[in-house]
Amino acid sequence: MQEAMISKAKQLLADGTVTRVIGWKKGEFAYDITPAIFESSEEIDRDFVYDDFTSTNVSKYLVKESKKEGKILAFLKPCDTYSLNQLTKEHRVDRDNIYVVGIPSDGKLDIEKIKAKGITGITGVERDGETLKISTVYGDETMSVADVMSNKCISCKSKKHVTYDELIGEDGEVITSDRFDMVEKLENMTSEERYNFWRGELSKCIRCNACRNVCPACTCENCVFNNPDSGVENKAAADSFEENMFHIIRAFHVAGRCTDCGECSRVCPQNIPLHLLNRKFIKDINSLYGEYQAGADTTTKAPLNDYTTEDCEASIVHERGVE
Amino acid sequence: MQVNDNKEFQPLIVAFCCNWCSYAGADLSGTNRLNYPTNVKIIRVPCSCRVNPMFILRAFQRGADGVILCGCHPGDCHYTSGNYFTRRRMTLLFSMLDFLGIERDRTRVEWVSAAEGAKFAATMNEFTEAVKKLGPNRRLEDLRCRKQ
Amino acid sequence: MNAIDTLIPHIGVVTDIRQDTPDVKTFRVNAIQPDGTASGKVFEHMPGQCAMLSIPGVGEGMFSITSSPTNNEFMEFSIKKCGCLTSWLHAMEVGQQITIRGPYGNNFPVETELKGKDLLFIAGGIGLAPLRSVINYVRDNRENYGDVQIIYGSRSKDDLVDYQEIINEWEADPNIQVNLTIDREQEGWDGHVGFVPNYVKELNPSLSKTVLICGPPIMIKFTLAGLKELGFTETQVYTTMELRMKCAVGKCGRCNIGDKYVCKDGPVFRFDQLDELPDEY
Amino acid sequence: MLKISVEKIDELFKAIAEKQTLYIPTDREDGASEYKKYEDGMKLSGNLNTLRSAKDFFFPQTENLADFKMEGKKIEVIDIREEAEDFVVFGVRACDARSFTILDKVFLSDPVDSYYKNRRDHGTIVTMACTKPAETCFCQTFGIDPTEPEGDVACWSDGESIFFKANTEKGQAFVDSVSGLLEDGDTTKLDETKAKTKEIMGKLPLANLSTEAFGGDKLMEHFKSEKWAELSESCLGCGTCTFVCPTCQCYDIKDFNTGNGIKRFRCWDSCMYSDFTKMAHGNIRNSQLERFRQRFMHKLVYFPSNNNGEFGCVGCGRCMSKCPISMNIVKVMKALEVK
Repeated sequence: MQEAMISKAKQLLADGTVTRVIGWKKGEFAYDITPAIFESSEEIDRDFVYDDFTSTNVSKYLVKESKKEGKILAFLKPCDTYSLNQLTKEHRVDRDNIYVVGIPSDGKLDIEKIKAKGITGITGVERDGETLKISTVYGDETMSVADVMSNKCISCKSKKHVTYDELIGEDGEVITSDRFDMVEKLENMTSEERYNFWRGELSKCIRCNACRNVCPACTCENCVFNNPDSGVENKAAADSFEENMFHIIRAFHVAGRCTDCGECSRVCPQNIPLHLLNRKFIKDINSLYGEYQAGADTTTKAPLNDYTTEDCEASIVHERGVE
Repeated sequence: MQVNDNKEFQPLIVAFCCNWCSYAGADLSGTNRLNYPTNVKIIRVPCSCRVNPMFILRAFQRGADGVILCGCHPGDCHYTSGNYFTRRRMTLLFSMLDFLGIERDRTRVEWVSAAEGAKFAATMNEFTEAVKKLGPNRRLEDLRCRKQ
Repeated sequence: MNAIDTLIPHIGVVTDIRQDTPDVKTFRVNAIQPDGTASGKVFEHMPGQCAMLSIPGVGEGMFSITSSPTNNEFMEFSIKKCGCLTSWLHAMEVGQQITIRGPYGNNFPVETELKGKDLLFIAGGIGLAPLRSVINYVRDNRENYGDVQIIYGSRSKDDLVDYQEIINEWEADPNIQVNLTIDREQEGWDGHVGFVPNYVKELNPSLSKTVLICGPPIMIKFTLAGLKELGFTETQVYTTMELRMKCAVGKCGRCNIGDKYVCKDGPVFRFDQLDELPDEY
Repeated sequence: MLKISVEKIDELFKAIAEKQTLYIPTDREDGASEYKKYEDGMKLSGNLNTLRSAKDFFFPQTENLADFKMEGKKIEVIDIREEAEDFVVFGVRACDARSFTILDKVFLSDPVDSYYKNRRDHGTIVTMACTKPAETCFCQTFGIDPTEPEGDVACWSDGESIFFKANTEKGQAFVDSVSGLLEDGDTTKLDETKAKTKEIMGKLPLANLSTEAFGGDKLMEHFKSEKWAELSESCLGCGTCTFVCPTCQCYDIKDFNTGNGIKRFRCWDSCMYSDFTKMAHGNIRNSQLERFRQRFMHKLVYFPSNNNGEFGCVGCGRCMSKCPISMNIVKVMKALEVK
């Protein structure tokens, strides 16, 4: 795949279709991949990489990059295309200035999961079908790929590209996933159990803002939490209330716009399952206002910008589920 | 102002009332000499859809034990459709608060027209009772704001 | 715990407020004595040093102390209204208490390098505030210094800070040459009209002078270029800087220009020192 | 050397916890480890590093500085400082132990930060030598030997026993207080363990990383480097690197109006944030490039310039594993050192 992408990028650069390429760049180790902009085929030959660790969603960079001079080539995985489509819908990117090449993704790996198995001193990772060979300074290890698949890929919602100018390989299908299982499990707990669960998770938050800054739906020029005039500006949660507040409001602000790309949970240094908050909103929207997938198209109205006179009353919250 | 019996817990209720219907409804309940608890603090808003989720959370932070949002009946919004948006927003927000384990009876949306003074008083009495049963808000409070 | 910590402020009380220009007020601050009366200074300082003033709940900010150390009765701060905290300060009434901590930073080297020198002060707008402290210090120790010249410019006559003091005391002082200028023609103004950098060039001050300059960054930039054209060297020119500060003691990590902290190593810099630092201000 | 057998470590923890608060690194469900207050039955983590560094004990993410009561035009300052209780932090790695030397240079230099000093005076740091360094480790670049950690008390494990050596008076007092549980032991196996670790240190991918190209005298050269644009282009501007860093010490001071008084508190701040240097009249570091450059220049150039050549990094590798886009100080150093 990587070779096909490199030759495609070089071809599009050479024939002048694009002036820049956004992709991923090799790091120090086998897994520390950084998103990068390439401007020449030399740079691409030297650093371009597409492998099991290129999980970063590069759509958000296109907000800035698409406004620069010259067309940019973006290699997007199926889930990334949803983000781009949503950004296009919200007029945050200049879609005409982006050349999207859809690339398939058979699931990315999570280095944290590998390390959590006690493996350290990693010098190389090699994938052979469904097994993973890891060489370390302490000797070699093998494990199953499924064991260390990143969470966002385990609950993949679609292998289909919703926007592209060109595809490499075959397009996939929207798939039924079990992504709402955990939300449902929590819904079936008692209110106190839920409270304890979330207190345990959210109290880990260090307010690094990685979830917000990586989120393709969070593209405000100035976030309420950065704006001293908003009255809620804060840099660190000085009280448990502020931990709750930040995550509730953030999830609410992206409700109906979140494509469930899973980046928030991937980047959280404290491994807080933040995607569950977003999924809760998605699940509620689906069940109360009809099935809706943000980013699936660029025309439909977002559920929170819309209403029907027959909508349910807020009291539905009090009537259903577990107290 | 506040008559606080030390033995019995008196919840602090914040009621966001829309200017056109519910606030007038509250007024009417007053002129009709209907009783509702003194611990209900009314905040007048131009339309129920002016209420941002942050308002609700901030009320809890500052010591509210329950927050109720009152607006015109669906279809009667002074601005045609404001309360329809409110309805979706608050449904989702309350559902999220419930998901985080905040007691669901601390929040409510009620439609009160300018003519429904009696409904306003009854709603406030009922809501206050419901919150009183739950006790003080502990799950969504800011410890720094707790009165010493 | 009884260890002194600089982050815990003193209380000062505002005993006089003077409206200098439409957006600048000068506040007189006194210490509170054990018997509750307001008199004297909260602490001693040197010309050019700053203090952190704050209204709890609103914010804290670094302000240069406008009054001269030789004034033993009170401290003064000339503050321009431009943000949240300064708006609050402008809304204060006499008798309001504020928190104050300091003094912070270095000072103009009035007791060392500037001693015996001919001095040229160049200020623009609110930039007079930190220089006023030096000017009055020099006036009170006149025998230690040579010629004193002040070139001060502002947008209009109404925007000249401390105008009354300038006319009544500085201009009346035969040992001081004062040159005022405003940006645009104005009724009732028969003085010079024009920007400060050009006026400096017109006046063509003697190269023997040591220059102290403060004003908007753009004015400093062009004035410095003008001075260089006239033949001044960077080692002759001092300025004072301002960046966002929180701790004022070189620990909170934001007011640095290169490896120098403005709050601790500054705010007074000589231009040859700034030359060795990145252009980040 | 004094030692205790690994099986009896719980007894030791219990004995310490009886006298003062004890914090040990312990594993979480997700595989990461974090410091927790010791309670009976808690197990010492086998991980190399905790997710958050040990600086939290001395410089917490938020702390109250003072309270104010406002009444009419009057302001009352309430000094809320209290003498800290004695506590022990067990199992600090060599890199984190060095971070205190760096933090001390900031907080204990004149004027002394009494909040930090208070905790520093009352905290005993018990370090633990590393035996299984990770690929992200580069403490040796900064002259740290992970087999000879600093700290009030240094500990080593050879798999069977844990050995203790006091480095300071405070450390000696600590060792004396638990000496009943310790016995004299032979260090032959320990010396082998150390040698093995040292051998692995040499094999690590970052073993040859050097600080030669950095230091206070390289200010303008690095500041003006053209590489910053490329290095910073993918930076998200989040604060992950600063908040997991054991040496980052920038803070903000804020006021919170509780409705019945004002609390002035300080909290960690990050030079990566857009409002870090924002003033009423503008911002001196408007682009992410400038903010990104500030962070690395501070660690590699400004800090050594002000502190006799000591770098502001200890090579713990946390930023390397936690950065959402895997941009980190090693990549910056490698890019800048190429002329």
